[in-house]
Amino acid sequence: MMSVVLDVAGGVLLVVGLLLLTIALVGVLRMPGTYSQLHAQGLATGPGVICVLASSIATENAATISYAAIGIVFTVLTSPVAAHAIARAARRRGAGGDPR
Amino acid sequence: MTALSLSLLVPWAAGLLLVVLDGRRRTVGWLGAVTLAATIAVLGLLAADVLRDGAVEMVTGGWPAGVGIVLRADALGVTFALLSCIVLLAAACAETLLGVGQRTVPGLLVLLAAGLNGLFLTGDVFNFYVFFEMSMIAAYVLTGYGGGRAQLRAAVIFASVNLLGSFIFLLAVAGTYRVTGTLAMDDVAERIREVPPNAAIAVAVGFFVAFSVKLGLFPFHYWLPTVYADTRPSVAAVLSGAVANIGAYGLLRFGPGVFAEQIRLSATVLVVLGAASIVYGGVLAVARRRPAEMLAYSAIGQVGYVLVAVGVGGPVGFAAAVLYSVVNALNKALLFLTTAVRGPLVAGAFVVGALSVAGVPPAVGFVGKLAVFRSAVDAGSPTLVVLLVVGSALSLLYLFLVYQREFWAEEDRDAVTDAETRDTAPARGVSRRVPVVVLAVLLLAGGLWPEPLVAVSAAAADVLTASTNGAGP
Amino acid sequence: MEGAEAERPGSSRSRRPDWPGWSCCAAAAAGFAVCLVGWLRGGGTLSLPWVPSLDLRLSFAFDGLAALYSLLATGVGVLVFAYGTRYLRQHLVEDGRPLSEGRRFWPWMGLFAVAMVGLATATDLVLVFVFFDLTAVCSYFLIGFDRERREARTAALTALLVTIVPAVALLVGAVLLYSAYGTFAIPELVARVGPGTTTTVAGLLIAVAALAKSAQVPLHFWLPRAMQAPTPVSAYLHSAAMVAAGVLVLGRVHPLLARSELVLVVLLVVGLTSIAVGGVLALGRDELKQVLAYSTISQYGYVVTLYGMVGAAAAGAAAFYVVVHAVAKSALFLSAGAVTTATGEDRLSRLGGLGRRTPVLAAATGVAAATLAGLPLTGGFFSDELFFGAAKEHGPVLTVASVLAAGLTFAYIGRYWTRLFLGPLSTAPGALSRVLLVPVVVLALVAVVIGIVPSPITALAQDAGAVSHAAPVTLSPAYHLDLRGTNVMALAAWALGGLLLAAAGLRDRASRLVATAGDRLGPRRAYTATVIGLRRVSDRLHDWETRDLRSSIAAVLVPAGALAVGAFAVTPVTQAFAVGPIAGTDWLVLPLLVLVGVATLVAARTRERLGIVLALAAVGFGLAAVYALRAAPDVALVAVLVETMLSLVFLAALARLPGTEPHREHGRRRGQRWRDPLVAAVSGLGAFVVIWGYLSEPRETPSVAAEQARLAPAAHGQDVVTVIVADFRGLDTMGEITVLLIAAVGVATLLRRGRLW
Amino acid sequence: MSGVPLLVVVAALVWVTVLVIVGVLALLRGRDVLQRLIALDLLAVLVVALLALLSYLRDVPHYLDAAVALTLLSFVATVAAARYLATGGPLE
Amino acid sequence: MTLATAAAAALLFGAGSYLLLQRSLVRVVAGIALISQCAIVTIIGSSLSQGRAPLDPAEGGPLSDPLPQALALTALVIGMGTLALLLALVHRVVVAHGTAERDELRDVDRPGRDEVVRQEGDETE
Amino acid sequence: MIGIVLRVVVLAGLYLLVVSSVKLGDVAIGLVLASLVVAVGHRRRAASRSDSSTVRRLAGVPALVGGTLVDVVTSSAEVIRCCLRGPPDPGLVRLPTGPTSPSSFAAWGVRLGITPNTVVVDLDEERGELLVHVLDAHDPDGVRAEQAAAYQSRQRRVFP
Amino acid sequence: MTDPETPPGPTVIVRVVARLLLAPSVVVAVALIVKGYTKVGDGFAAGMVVGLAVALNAVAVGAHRAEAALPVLRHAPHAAVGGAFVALASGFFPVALGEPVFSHRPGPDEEVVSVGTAELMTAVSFDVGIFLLVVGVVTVLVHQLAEPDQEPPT
Ligand code: NA
Ligand code: NA
Repeated sequence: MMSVVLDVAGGVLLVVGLLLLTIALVGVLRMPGTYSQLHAQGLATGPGVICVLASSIATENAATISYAAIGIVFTVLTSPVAAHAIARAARRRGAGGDPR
Repeated sequence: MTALSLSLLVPWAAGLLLVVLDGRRRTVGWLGAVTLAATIAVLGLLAADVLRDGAVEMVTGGWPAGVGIVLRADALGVTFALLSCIVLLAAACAETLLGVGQRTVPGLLVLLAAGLNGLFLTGDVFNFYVFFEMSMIAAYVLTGYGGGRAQLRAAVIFASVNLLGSFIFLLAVAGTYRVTGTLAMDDVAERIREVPPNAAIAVAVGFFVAFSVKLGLFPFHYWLPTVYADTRPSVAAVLSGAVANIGAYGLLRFGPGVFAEQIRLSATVLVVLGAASIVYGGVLAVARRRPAEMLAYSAIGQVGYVLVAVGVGGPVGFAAAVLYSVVNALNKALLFLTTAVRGPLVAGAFVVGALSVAGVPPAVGFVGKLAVFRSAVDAGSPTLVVLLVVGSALSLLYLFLVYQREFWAEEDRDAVTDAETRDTAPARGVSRRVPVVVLAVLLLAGGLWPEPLVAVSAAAADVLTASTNGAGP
Repeated sequence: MEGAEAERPGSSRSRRPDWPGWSCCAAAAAGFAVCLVGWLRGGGTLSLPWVPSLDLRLSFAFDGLAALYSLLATGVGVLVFAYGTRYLRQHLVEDGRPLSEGRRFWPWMGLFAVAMVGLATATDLVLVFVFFDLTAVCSYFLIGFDRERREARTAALTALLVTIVPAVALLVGAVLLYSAYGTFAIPELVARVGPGTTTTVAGLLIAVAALAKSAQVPLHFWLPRAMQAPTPVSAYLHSAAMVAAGVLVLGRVHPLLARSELVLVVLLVVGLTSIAVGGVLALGRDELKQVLAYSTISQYGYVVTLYGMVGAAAAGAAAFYVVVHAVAKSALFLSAGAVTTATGEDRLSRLGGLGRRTPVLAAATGVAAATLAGLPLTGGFFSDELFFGAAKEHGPVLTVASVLAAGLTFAYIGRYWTRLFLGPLSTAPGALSRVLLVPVVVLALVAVVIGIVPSPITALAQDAGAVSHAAPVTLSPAYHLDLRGTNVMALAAWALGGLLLAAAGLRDRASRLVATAGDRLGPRRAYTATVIGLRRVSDRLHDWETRDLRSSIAAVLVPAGALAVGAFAVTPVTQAFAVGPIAGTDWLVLPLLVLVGVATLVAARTRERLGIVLALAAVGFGLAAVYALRAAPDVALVAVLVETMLSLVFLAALARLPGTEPHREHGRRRGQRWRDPLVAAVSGLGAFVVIWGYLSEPRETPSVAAEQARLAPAAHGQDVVTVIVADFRGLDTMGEITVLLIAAVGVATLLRRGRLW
Repeated sequence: MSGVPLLVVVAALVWVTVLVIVGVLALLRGRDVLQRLIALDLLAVLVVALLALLSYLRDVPHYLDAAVALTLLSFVATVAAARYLATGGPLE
Repeated sequence: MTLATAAAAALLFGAGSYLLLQRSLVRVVAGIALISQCAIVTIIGSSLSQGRAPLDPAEGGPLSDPLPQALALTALVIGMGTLALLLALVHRVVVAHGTAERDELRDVDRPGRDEVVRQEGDETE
Repeated sequence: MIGIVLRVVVLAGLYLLVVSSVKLGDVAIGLVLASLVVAVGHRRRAASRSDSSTVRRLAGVPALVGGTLVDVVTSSAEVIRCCLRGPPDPGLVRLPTGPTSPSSFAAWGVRLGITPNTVVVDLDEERGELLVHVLDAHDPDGVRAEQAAAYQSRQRRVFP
Repeated sequence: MTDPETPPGPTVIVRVVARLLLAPSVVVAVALIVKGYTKVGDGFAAGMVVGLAVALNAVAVGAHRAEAALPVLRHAPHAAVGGAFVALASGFFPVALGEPVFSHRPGPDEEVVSVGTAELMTAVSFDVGIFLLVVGVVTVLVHQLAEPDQEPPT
């Protein structure tokens, strides 16, 4: 029972994660300005990849899940920093805004 | 076995220590020299073992050969290791006597010795690559020694071109493993016979290109004159007398030693390339005014003899190749070192070196030339003999042109001295000339009593012919 | 030279005797005595192992030939060295050079004498080569003694090249004989060698070396140039020793040469030509030593001709001739030096009438000249007689030629002596040191003694000829007051010579004609043109060879690609290349490889520096994914880390580079725009052929990796890769981290002068 | 992988690979360096996803080591590049 | 897979070569980097077997060839070291020569040949 | 003190996660290692907070995590919309945080960063101000109010 | 808000996160060594993880300030050389016993003492040496690249 729940949850998380990654990619390709692209990118580097990593629960492999958990923690810490650094560089270069 | 391990350990451990000490201090410089001398002593013991009982072999970790890395000291490897360490010792002494100008030089020289020893004493293809890189990276740094514009330019060119060569070598190593499933040279030599020709030749081409680049053979030589001419004399001595040995040794070890069949098939190509090197290097050296540049082109020409001898093959050819490599390394080391110092003793040393390069007795070079002529006559090619004669005529011409200009007509020379490369006036202290004089005496002694050298090179050639015959049907 | 302790001309110390010179002289005298005793005792042989691996031995034989040349070298050496002690001092003083420069002179003179004796006694071909070259090396430094003068340097270099390069032919000939007969020892070769192509070729090669050394046409031109040397050098090297070394070698290996008709013909032709060319040119020279130099060429032509004739008479005559010529010619050289020292002039045109002022010198020189001309009561008469006798045996052509030759000699040496000592005084001579005079007189006396009592020399020549002829030789020179053939030939020669001496106009015109022709077409011009042309070609090639980094790289890539493609072309292609199976995750690897390819192209095309770094990172991350898909998690992990580090290092280094990337490759010719892509394409193609070639032929089994996987548990590890890295191939890893450390040290060396912190 | 059908994981892998290709297009299309930097960051995330999926597929955790390393440290390069763009030197 | 690996490696090599031929030293370094990647891809491509990651060989079943992986690790590290050194070298060169373009590095302060020949005369004539 | 213990435990846990083992030996090594690392890092810290405050902050963590998770979900939905339709009115908004500690700033940054609808462009530590890019900036005051509320409800207890 | 034109100092966000990641990096690295012999990871990877964490700090606050904040970094050269010697000793100690180099202890048939996952053997000490060396080298590289001498050496 537990296993089925985990499987379903994992499957859903996987699909959602992939969807987020896909949409994010579309967004990066479509968004006009650097800042806006960063929003789209945040969708992938944050929720997207977290979902994919979280889907590891379906494997019921303790080692895999623990690694995925570490990955999630580090992602939460690092992806905002990367986006922030890019945004800041964009501002310095006056290249961040959306072309209107 | 212990001697084999120690020949790696001594320079390795000492080098790691020295490289972080301030090499500009005289003590550190002499420590480096002492380490190199100790390494030579260990290698001497090893050589005695090898000549007495045959090759000394060891597999790392005591694992089966191939699983662990095979280290093997045979006559060929030990000869080159000793040779390189002697050249390094001479350079280290010369630098220390002149005053080391850069912290890391003694340590790098010692680490270079460690890398070269490993390279000459390994029986494993990939391990060869690792030691090759270890030696080369030390050499890259040394090339920039001095830090002047010319040296830095030389270092960039040297590093870029040789890195390219290294990666080509690595590609060939990958191919070796792919087609033979092993990295131990003996097994590779055995299994390569069953490999279809297209694959085997492809791998062999990779090795050949890599070593030719290292050796500066025509037409892979473009990098060489700039580098040898612009770097410091002692570094040029190291590059031409120790580092270039990698190319000669590699050609011998991987050619007849591993790719025996392929080398037989491409004998003509080798001889043609060798002859082209001889003529091209010789002709270009003739009109060079800077001694270092002349020596650089001379180096291109001289390695041609080695290639010709390898191409001719057989016991005589291989022995000649080994002998000539040894002689050439010592010649070049001596001659490059003379460009840093002046005085009548240095002039004498230069003459000895020049005679040796031209193959004129009583310097040892004539033994090398005799060996090469023997192999050419064995090959039965009058053209080749003529080319060799032309080569020695050219070497005589360019060496003595420069000799006269440098040591006889001093007032002519100073007008065009290149201040960039000779960043300090040639040193005049007597003690500073000791390394060149010792090397010159060595060359003379070798010419007067060549038996040890000839015997060793014959033993080294035996190693190769044995593997060639072993590889035959 | 450091001038600190240099002796200045006129200083009190300059009165000190020239110890090095005198000790050379004493040594030569001792050597002469030893050689004499040795010869009288019947000689002997000595053979020691030298290089057993190459079958080289230190084989010496003190036979007749050795005795003759050793006695000559030491005997003439005594006199020349004695002369030199005085001459050199005066020479240096005149040039305003410190006397200490004499230190560069005597060692070479002494060594030269030793080398000459060694050459005379050596009976191993390689040993002969060694001494042969040793004499050349000594002569180089002696000719170039006045090294501040460009002419001296040029002369030294020419002599070195023209004698040493042909000497290589001797070595090649020796090697050729060795490969055919298995020995370098001349006696054994003489026993073993039969006629044949090898013999002919080897003989020709050895002859080339010998003829060049003996200054025979067409390799004679170094000798007149070598007159730049101080007079004692000329008197020694260019009459009795160095030049004699060539004919010595001919005499030594003559039994081998005699086995080839072709070699003998060559010797005859060269010898006769040299007689003629040397003689005619000597007729017109103005400089004293030049006359003598051309005379030497001509005179050794006699000897070479004799060796070309074969036979007991010729062999003996050659030996006899060498002795007599050496005595006379060294006397003449010494006298020329004395004249120049006394007058400060070295040209016939500015000299004359010295006979009355220096009667002793004139007389002694006259005896020497007469010896050369073959007049009775001098040794020359007998040497000519033997020459004529040998020529007579070989038919009318040689008979006529020998007479013409002797006539020529009579003429030019007559011109020389008469111009110098007769007629009105041109330049008054200063005082002449006795040390400069005595050796000339002694040599003249020797010539006269030989002319009266030829038997000792005859005995010596017989012994020497026996070696060359490989059979006993009997000579019986004597005065016969009858009209036998040799006497008639001598008379004819003198008459001819007298005629030439009288007909100054014809003589000079002929000489000038030959000289001009020689200058235009001669070997000297060819030599000079060759050297100049060589240097021009060298410069041209050097200019063409742009040795920047780009060409250096292209010079690796293009030949490498060509070799690879060539190897591809010569090996079978059918079924040699495999597409390879694609299974499982390979399908994911393919698109990733496409990604890597695209990123690679971006890296190649991007102009912006950061863009390059980003593209490289994309390549790296893409490849890390590939490694993961190929089941290499360890590699994937390290690849990710290394790629990150490299990006960082790249950025840090880029941050400090000035300027931006060039947007276009400016200033390049149109053809060059395609060069880089073309070279890249060639090398890429080569890499493709090579890599695909070997990837298509995987080794089936066994591979060491399987063995490693089997043994990994024994090494207490589960991750085979780590076990390999830390245990099986730990030595590789040790090397690898050493590379890393050296790289850090190198970076420190470059950026912070080697301080790691 | 025990529960989620293998097919789903394989399909996911294929999909992520497709996304990687698109990511490269983004890298190519980027108008300026910043946008390429964003694309590269995205690419790193896609590789993380790929490695995770590979681990699920093979049911071993090994490939997640590289993924964790990527999440932990690959942004060092991004931050450094951004600082390079902002100040000209990542280490000052 | 053989062909694909070879093609990718060759592309890396070719592009690397192209960069090596460029004037900018930065691109030269990039070229070396690409060529080192080519070598590593080829090493991994030289694996003689495909299967599980070579962890715990006792488990049974086909294993991916561990040896090329170990070689690739070593090569990666060596490549990183050499590239770092090369970058530092380029940096120094640029500081010393004041340019990142190597064409301008040619022939540092050397007398032209004509000048040399004029002073020389000729030792051989 | 609790803070230190907490840190040690977290690090030891991380170690155990990475080695994927809870063997006694591993736990021991993990604890020793974590203590060592914390000790080396701690030596330079200034006064650490009191235990009671640490407990109080810990109690706020679930709210922070949960709330942020909710934020992530809702903001993701917004960003998805924008990705597919284009951003309505993107722009920069100044967000006052008040003078606050570095760790609080970092928490702000991470919290805003992990929700995809906000990008922290720049910040001013002295004035306590963040410059944030949002996709819909037609009502900057609304954005400010929203973020202030989020700060109050989730972050303030943990990172004041 | 800082003016875009003024050179920005390190951002507090980057600074704090970089600092925060340091300890976990060390822990992860040690874990990589410990499990290296059985699972993914080895001394090199471990060293790179720590090295990159150090580099991240240098990027976040500038190399100079990072080194001031972490005085341990000053020992990077010692770590590099010491690590090299540890590795060299681990590989070459068998020379003293007359055995081939890299004959690790415990040998093939001997028992290994383990503490949890960690195995006590010279192969692992070799890895530790590599770890130290890599950390040292990376730190030194960052230090060098951060402030090179600009004037040419004489
Ligand atoms: Na965000
Ligand atoms: Na591992």
